[in-house]
Amino acid sequence: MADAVVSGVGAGLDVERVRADFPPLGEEVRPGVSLRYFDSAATALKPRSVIEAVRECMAEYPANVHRGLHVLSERATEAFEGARMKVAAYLGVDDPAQLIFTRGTTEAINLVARSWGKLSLRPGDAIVVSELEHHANLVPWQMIARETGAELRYVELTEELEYDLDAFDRLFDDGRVRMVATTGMSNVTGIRPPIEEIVRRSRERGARVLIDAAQSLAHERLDVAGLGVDFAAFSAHKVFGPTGVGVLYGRREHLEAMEPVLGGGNMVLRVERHRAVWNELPDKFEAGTPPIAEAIGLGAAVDYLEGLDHQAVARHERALIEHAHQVLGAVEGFRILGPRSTAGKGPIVGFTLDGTHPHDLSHLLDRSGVAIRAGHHCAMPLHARLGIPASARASFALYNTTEEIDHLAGALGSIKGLLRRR
Amino acid sequence: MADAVVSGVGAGLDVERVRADFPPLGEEVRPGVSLRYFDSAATALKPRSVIEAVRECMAEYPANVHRGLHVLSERATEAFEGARMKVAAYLGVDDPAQLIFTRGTTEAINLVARSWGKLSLRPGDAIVVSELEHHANLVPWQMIARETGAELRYVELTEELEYDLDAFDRLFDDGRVRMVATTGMSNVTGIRPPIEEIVRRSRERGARVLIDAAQSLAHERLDVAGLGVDFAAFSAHKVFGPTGVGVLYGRREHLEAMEPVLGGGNMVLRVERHRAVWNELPDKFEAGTPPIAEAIGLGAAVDYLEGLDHQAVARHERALIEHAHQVLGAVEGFRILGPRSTAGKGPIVGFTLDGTHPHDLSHLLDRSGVAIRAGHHCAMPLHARLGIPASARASFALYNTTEEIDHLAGALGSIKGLLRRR
Amino acid sequence: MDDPLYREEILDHYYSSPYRGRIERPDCVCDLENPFCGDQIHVELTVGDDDRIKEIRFDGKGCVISQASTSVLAEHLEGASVEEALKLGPADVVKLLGMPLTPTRMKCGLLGWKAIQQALKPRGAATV
Amino acid sequence: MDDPLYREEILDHYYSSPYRGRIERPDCVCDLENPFCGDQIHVELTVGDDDRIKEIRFDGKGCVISQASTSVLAEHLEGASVEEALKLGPADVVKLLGMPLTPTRMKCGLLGWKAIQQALKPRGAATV
Ligand SMILES: Cc1ncc(COP(=O)(O)O)c(C=O)c1O
Ligand SMILES: Cc1ncc(COP(=O)(O)O)c(C=O)c1O
Repeated sequence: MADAVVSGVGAGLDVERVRADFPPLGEEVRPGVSLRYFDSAATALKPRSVIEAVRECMAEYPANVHRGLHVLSERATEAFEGARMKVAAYLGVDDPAQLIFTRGTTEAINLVARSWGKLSLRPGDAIVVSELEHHANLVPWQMIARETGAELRYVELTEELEYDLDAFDRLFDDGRVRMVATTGMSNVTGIRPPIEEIVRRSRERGARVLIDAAQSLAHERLDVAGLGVDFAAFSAHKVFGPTGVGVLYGRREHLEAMEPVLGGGNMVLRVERHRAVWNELPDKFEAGTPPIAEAIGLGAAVDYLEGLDHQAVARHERALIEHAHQVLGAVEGFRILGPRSTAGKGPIVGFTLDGTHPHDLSHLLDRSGVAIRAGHHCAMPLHARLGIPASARASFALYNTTEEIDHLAGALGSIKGLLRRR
Repeated sequence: MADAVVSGVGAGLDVERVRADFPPLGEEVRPGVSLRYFDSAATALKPRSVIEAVRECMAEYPANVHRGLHVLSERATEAFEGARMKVAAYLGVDDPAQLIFTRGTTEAINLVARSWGKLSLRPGDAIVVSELEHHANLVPWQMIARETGAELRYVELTEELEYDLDAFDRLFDDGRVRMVATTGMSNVTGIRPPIEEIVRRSRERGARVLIDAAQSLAHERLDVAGLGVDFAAFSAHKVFGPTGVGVLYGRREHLEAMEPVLGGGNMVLRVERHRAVWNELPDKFEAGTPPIAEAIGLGAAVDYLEGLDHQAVARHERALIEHAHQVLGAVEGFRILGPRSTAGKGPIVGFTLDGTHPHDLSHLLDRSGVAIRAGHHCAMPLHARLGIPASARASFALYNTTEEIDHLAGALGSIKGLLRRR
Repeated sequence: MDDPLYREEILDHYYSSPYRGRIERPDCVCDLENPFCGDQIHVELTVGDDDRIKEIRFDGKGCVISQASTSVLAEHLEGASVEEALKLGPADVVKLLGMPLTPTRMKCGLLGWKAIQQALKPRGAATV
Repeated sequence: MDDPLYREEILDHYYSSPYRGRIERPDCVCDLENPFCGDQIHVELTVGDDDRIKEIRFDGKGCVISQASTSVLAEHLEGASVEEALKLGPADVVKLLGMPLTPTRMKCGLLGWKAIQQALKPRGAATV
């Protein structure tokens, strides 16, 4: 299936063939109204191969993994550990034991904040985040900061809402920064912080770096080893995989030093009445029955990603975001959050429409089959900075088309008329 | 589908119709060898309706829940919250907000140990568990005991490996017990501790009670409200649902007093730069994107359970365990772990076969399509008490038959021959 | 794309509600916020000696549904007894709006209702 | 139900291995345990001045695979150089057993191999 969309370097993406892989596209959401899905930043649609991988596991080898000696369990174990190896290959990690299956990005970041944080943070130490972050990359740090006496510092954005490397540098002046946790892509504005620079400067100054790749990974590979990050986290459901599973990457040296957060089966080598000996990586951090069918589905999602011509996808998504800025920007009263330039941003448009509340907007767009998000998108500090309580967001993925964006623009235009004061 | 197996009170279970609901039954695991699945205590098979519910969500409404205003998101939210209501009804809980979706039993117990434990345990306080417990109901308590200075106490089993209520009572002599955490059914011996008595006596003495219902819930309803337990935990995958999701029940008063363990999206009402305000129940404990398709699949599993004639299922499972004790017990060298009587135990047979290591046993049984487990079954303290490092386990569910058990008995007999010293 | 929820009558309540404003000396007030979208509602009421609501005014920012439903409610409740007002449930609000609401929109539609309930609660405490 | 892994030759290694036993004055020893099944292996070796393994003996409890594979390895390695022994990898053990192992069984099949490796490691440290 993935083969179908590899059309050779230089060729365009065959979007119609891609669309055929994602079942709800082309379906009617209500009679006569077909779906236009612009909510991939909340969760991506799933290709048939992922849905089939989950079904196959549930129907053909619904066994528990680890230490089962019967054929169903061996098959489940191989598929489950095979998924870990696929993720490792995709991220350029050569030791799959450095990848921990979690429920998602949120649990992964909490694991680092709690376990690494408890081990490493002293009163007065600083953790650096940015104004762009999702709550998943803020609240866990607030919690551990309170617990350890560390301090949370924010990289202020520029006037144009870009990541400000000078502001970043200044936070290091007193030499107290121990951790830099940054998103790979804002889920509100699509802005991509300069990850390479952030990683380089942080590590030079002795700080650890965590990349929240939840948004970025659907759009660009993350070269974990090449970048030299300490931790990275993502959720399967945003990279065309199932809900219920995500991944934490951690350098072996950190993961080995860290204490497990959850206790139970599989994470122990031995349990005596009053003490237990932890298992090796990755099991030490995977207590209990893991999300088996879900991890296997993630493996299928990685296969799907591997089968894509990444350059063609990147060109297609670039075309989408440029088109979006152009035709949506031409709608009367449309305001893009963040820079008007599409350079350095992913295919996400956060916006407001003058005189229209994002909720009404989203509600009315839904009447014509258009799915966008409205709200604070779990980024309240960013919205505080923007001075608005809520915004609307259209987010694109490889299966969207410029025609769909034209439809969105048209629909936005008629909403203005619809909500006009009469 | 579930309808098919309701055959009126008093009638027997139509096992063939039940079996038709579970896809891998009747399939060949290798040419000419069909599956005999005796590993339901590790994970239960999934009925078609559960598999279909997961597929439907992934293919037809693969949207994120909570605050999405488009039709796919509304549908996902309704199905997801609908699943919570189904679980509530099944457990006799009238306020669904007291049910937290977790990854499984393990995460659920960790949540209580960490959050309730941190709030409530003081140095010298005692937590009571039994020798029967799964590591999931031991290690989290060891961890919080170490952290808070509390003490972990074990209810010793009787000579016959039964739960000993006198031993239980003695642990309360000094009035330090704050928490009693007990399994509803041993995953090794099938023994069912006297839950009603345990709950009554614990609460009378001012201790909280947590029931680990991971094993018991596939075999008998848990009347959470009727029993008056404080907490209960189970995993979907052991009650015919998907992996990746489980449930914690907690009394509202406890859950409201407890601090969240994971920070991130959805569990907050408001996030400022340096502090956050927690959301209401159940969201306070559900940070990030939850296991959406998985919870919906659990909802379908509960529908399946609701559709069963529970008395007929109970009679069928009783017939299975009695038959198993009889025909397996007749195999030369077969030793049942725990009481020979089937009274008060669930359909689980832990055993050893003289002169045969459980691993070799399981390996060779697999050659004839028989799936059992071998190992310590995440119950090392129980095995230490038994004086053996590992055991074999055959566990049954409503879809097993006495003929299958005969096949197992026959296979065990020939293994003895196969491994005979020549 | 037309939606009967956003019909002229509702938009009138949104853009030019006669109940938007302040009362000189209110008997009870309440401020509420829906943190998910930042919708804010401030309500003020005066209550006569006969325990009937004399006047309701509101102020706030937010989506059409949150603001208009507050105005619709104000219209409905002026002149009603406190007891009647406190008896009003979510289903009644939906009926007044004339359209079913999805679970998410419900949060918008009930913001003003909640504010009025909370404003009146202390007075009706004995009956609730 | 027959399984070539449990053929007569392997069962002989399990029930009556000539390598089961102790050495009076071993040069190196190692104890290992597979906590998942409680399998235990104790190995002892003597090494000559020519850096060749003179004698290997083992003792232990566990499944056929863990015990027999240790015996098979002992047979293979007596007389081999320490260097050769340290070069032996998991794939070679599988070859000696003559049967592929599933991932879970691998842990049983490699227990003796690991014990021998660890027993010899200090001596071969320069080369590893
Ligand atoms: C009694 C008991 N408790 C807890 C667990 C842990 O469940 P899970 O691995 O789904 O978290 C199990 C199953 O492995 C069990 O049998
Ligand atoms: C940038 C970013 N980080 C973290 C998350 C949290 O991911 P999840 O909800 O899957 O844990 C999201 C998505 O909601 C996100 O966009």
